[in-house]
Amino acid sequence: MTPDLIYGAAGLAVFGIGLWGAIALQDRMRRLLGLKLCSVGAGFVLIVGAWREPPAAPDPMPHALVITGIVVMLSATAAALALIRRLHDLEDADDRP
Amino acid sequence: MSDALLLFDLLLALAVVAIAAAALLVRDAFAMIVLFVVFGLLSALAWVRLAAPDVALAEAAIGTGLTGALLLKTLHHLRARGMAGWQPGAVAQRPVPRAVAWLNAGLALAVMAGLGVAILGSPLRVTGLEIAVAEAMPLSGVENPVTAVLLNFRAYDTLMEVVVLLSAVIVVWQIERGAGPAPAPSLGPVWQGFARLTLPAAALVGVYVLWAGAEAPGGAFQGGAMLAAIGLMMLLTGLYRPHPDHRGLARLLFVLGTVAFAATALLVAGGGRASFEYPPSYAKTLILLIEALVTISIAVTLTALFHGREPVALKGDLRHDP
Amino acid sequence: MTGPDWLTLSIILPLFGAVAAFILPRAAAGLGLTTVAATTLCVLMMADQVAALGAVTVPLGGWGAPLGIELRADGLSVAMLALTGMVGLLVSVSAIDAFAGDRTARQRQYFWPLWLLLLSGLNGVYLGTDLFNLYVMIEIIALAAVGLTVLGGTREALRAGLDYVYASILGALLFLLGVGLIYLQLGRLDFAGVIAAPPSAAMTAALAVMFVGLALKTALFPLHVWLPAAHANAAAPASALLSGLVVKGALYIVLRLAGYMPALTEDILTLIGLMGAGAVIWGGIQALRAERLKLLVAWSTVAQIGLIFVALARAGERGLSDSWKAAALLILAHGIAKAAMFLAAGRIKDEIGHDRIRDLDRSPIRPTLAQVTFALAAISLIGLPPSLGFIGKWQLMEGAMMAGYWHWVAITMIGTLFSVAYFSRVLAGFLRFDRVRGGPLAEHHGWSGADAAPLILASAAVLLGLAAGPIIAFIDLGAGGAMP
Amino acid sequence: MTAIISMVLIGAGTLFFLAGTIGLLRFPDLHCQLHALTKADGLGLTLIGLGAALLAGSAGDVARIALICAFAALSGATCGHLIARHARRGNSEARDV
Repeated sequence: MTPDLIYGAAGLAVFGIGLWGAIALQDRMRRLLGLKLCSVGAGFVLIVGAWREPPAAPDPMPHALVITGIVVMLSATAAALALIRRLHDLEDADDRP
Repeated sequence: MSDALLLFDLLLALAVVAIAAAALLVRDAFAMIVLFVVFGLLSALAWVRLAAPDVALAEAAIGTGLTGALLLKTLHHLRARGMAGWQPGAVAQRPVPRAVAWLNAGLALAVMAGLGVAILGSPLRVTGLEIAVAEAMPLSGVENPVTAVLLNFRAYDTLMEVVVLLSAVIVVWQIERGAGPAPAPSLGPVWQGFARLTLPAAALVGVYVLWAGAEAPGGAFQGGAMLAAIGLMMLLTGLYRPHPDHRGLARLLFVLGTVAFAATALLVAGGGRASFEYPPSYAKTLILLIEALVTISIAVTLTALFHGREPVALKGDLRHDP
Repeated sequence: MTGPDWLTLSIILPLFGAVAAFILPRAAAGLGLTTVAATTLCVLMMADQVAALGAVTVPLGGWGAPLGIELRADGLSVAMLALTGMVGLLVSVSAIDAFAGDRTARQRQYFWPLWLLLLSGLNGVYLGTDLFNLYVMIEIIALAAVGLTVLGGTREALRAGLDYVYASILGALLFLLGVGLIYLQLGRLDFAGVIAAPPSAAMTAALAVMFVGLALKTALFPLHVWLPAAHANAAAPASALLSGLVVKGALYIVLRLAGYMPALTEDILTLIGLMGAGAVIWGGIQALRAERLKLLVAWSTVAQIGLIFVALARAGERGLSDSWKAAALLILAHGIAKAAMFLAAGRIKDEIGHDRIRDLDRSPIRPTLAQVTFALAAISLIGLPPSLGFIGKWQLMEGAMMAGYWHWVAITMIGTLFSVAYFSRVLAGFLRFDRVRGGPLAEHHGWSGADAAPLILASAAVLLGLAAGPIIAFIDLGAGGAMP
Repeated sequence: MTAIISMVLIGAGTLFFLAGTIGLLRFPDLHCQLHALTKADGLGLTLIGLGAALLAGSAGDVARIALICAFAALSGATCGHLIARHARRGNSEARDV
């Protein structure tokens, strides 16, 4: 048992939970949250790939990739949330007599 | 000692997974967001444990902090408009049959288990690119390897990442055009005092994180996120109110980082050098310059993403955009 | 590398154009058209280089793979870039007309920056050789494409756009997970490293995850559910871009990876082929049932994409290195013809005022040129000679027959029959005049300068079949070497 | 000697956190939960900070720890206030925040 194994498994599990949320849930914000969990899960996999047994320094390349991934995911989240808000307004206006 | 650490790892990993599941399963939407923020912070902690402080900083500031703020803002918007007792699930188009739900869960489980088995069955722990990075570090112009990868070795990726942010703000403005102003939350005097007290400190921290990125964990994205937090606080306290006349300036600030980055990439080319190939003697100057401009763009863009709609004057909208 | 760096320019030029169009909304149309034209010029210069040298590689930052990122142009990339440039230019021309009025002022304002960002992302995908970079690029494409989908701002478009966002992000994240797993195995992400990797269960798993992600993005059956609504509810130029160009981005990555993956076995190829066959049949059935013209066209996209995957799978393991040529031809043919068809459908809808298929023959207005355009595009999509679509299908069937895979030949024939059936529903409406009520046909036949661009595109889709030989020779450039 | 004192301080701080968490889980309503959480956690963090400051190598580190404690106390208090305010308004006025 080493940390990379533990967190690698956790990352895959988080990705799986997110995947389930994104495909199985109905609520719009929750599906988006599922996708965000997937991105964190993928981040875990990359960071585990960078980890080395302590005296050795970690591989910086995956770290940079994950930072990029975080920013990309925030951008996608912002766009999706804007859609959710706008759609809610339109549907709300429709529901009113 | 290592046993204690191992126990810590196990507990933390377990907590991360459990809270991820809880966030999706909890009924109340507000609780969902709170659990998500806890999840994000614990993930960041795990990443510190895995010797990735830069990433942990980015995840805490951007992936959790700002994402959480965006989620809360959206929830507030949904609850304030119409459906007073809005709960997630209320918009469910059609109920999912139990069998389908279990099928989905089984599918996700099978996929992940399959991946896990396939990965375990193969040799792990190959050498990555750390040797190549270490060899090229003296030529990169900075001392923090992550910054070197982001701003020099893979500068093209990072430029495109800034472009992704720019695309996001364009898309958000496009989607929310014609939307009414969001109802502003009233946060009260204590909050105002808090904001006034912490704003200068936050500005200092943001600039420091940007500057430190050359040698220590930090950089343009983390620094930009800290500065964006100032923007959020100014929006929430009403210290700054977006005005239609500010749109031109806002657009300029959004694109500043992209333009500076891309222009530099093209201008350094020629004379046997490829695009993005900074001359080693100027590399540090160029990188810091690009980072500074990109940080400004990131901060403004993230603030705008939080604010949402483009500040245009709508009919009957004068109350909110005076 | 000799001469200017056309590769980087063709990615960064649209970026500057997008920025300029965003800052100066009033001049957006002019800036946009100029940028697309200039970018297409870059691609032509690049084509010249590639024709002379075989393949051009640019090590960005001077580091070289795997530390840095390399751009690489060979015959196939340039063919895709040329497709993007040609379709993009003509769609741009027709977009100027489509978004001309005051009513669409804000749509016009945002169309140009989004479309130019999309162009930058697409060009980046076609030139990219690094898996993570491809992930970033497909996210740019996804965001811009979502913006284009919801340009009209209607409730249906927004709903379709949201489904599209979810599918798109999930597809990209599955791709990212695959990228992470590959890094875990290989410690590098450039194509050369991935190709040289020894086959293993982990590599197969990683590639499978990436394939599922990309299949979600190209809407391969049964992951296609988001596509019809998204493509049918967008504004006409946006639909043309989405259906003609956007789905090709992820398709191209599949093609690139599939051509060189040692991990692909006969079973996986058969599975891909079966998914494609499912798309051909299901897309055909849905297109037959569609009530609206744009929805029919969108479902036909699902079917055609399925056919492209059949083309990938048809020759089996042995003939894989050859079968991508048929797939590439079909991609080019579909890109041009489908863009023309969506533009024509938009014109028909504008002139007649609706796009209900069963009422098409009741309109006193006859947008003749748009109808001719639609028919020409249909010829290429059905695969009648001498169109480019015909050559693609011919290549497909020839290869499958030589390999003795009669089932893929049968699927292709079934797909062709379906496409004849569903396009006839529309074409029959164009040709019948007896159900027009309220007197004779209107004086104005409902055509204008706006029909020129789609007509040129549709004609190209048919006539390029005559130049199939040179095209096949060109996409083969630089493919035989040690590098992909 | 310093090590023992700092261990004791950190241990005490952890206990306060534990108490606060138990309060969060066991107290009946939101205001009681806030009462438990904000006070106990504030004190707990300060104690841990003190303990860590004793172990710190340089004056700079001590200053940083002091800053962390100050800002955490500030934001903790503000958060508690905002949550309480939100809850009270949510009950009386119709869902303001």
